[in-house]
Amino acid sequence: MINVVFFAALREQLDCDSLTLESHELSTVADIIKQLSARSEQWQQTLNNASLLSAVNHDMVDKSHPVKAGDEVAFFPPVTGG
Amino acid sequence: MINVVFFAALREQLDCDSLTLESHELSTVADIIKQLSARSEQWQQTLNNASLLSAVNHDMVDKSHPVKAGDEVAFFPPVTGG
Amino acid sequence: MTSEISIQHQDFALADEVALLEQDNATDGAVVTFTGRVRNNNNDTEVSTLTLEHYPGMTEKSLAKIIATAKERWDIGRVKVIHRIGALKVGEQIVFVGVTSKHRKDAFAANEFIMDYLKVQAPFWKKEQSDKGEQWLDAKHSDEAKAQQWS
Amino acid sequence: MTSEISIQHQDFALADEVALLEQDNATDGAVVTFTGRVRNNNNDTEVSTLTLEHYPGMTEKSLAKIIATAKERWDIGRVKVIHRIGALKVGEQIVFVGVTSKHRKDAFAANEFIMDYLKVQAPFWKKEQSDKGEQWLDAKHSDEAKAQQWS
Repeated sequence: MINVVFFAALREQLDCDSLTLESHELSTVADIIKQLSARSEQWQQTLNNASLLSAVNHDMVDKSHPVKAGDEVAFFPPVTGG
Repeated sequence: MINVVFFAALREQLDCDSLTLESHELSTVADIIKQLSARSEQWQQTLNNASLLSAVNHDMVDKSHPVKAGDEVAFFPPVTGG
Repeated sequence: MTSEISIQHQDFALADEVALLEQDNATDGAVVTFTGRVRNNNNDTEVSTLTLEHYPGMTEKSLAKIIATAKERWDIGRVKVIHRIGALKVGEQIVFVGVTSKHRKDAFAANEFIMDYLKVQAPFWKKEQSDKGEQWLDAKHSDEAKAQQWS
Repeated sequence: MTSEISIQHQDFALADEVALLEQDNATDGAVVTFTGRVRNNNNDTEVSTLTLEHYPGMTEKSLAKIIATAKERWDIGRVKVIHRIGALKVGEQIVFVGVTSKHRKDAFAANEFIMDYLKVQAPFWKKEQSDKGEQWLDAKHSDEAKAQQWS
């Protein structure tokens, strides 16, 4: 299983804090985006925003980064702290 | 009259906080250095140190800077505050 | 030793943080601090409150990496980073970065570096409540450009 | 308004100074401070006390010029410079520079600029009492070079 979490504007747009995916058939972050984009127009649009950022196990990564069972994958907009 | 003041190591080397000079015949800071240098070997040496700094009326100036009656002229070593 | 990173709801006291940085630390003559507060306006919008969200776990990890990089690049002593979360009113403190060093140049550079990277890498998000309603703030391209100047 | 420059024997409290910089100042979100303290050693000499001498009148004038130049170069709000004189022990605070701004970059740059110019233009001199006796400190060429980088 892969745990997927969402933050800030993304969380609100998707109306979802987190969800769990079966890990087989998912080998990269991009695979997760592709699978979730099939859910609805809203998911398609939100997860394919050019500014979307992603992290695997708390490290910022590119969409090509591998994922495996037990990973925590996060999606969020550009950060605005400080 | 021109008021001349000395600070820090210079003041200690010359054993003098301040002195007053007649202003006629003194047209630049360099003239003051020349006149005071005639006092002794110690004054000659101290006032002709390459790192000597000078100020006229609280502004850092070059040795060619003009002086006139009523001015306060200061001599001191490179500053070490902060 | 106290932790270098604190993500907290409660306010902090600058004097207490600096006292901890200086305690039993007679070798570091320079202390540079940055404090960020909620401004009363942003692009001509009258701000009343900011709400800060973060990604627990990743926040601490990203800040630890930024601090480790700063320690590699500069000769610095102690570092403290505090970032508040939750609802903050105008004038309230949001973020503190404190750095000590033997050399003021290193303390200034490391502190600014940590702030610049915190701005673009640490997972915090600000939602603004203003006279124009509520909205998530956009990231600034200038922040991205500023962080890239260090590389 | 309180004065931007204070040359004083007595110690100062960082928290009080920053509170004054921030008071009724909701526009400046960034506050950068520099604090310099007496280190316990200098070129492998164990320092016990520093004695700070200055040139009254010129000190204030030179600091006012440095602050005015910083305000021309950067978009900054309030500035405070405190420099202590007299005998100071290891660990004691010597100098404080505080700058507020809407932009952290300006607050960092102006603060470092003020410190760099204070180091080479403000008429203060340090005499060191150490295990090797008493001596006036030499100016550092690196300080001169650092100040020139701003021009």
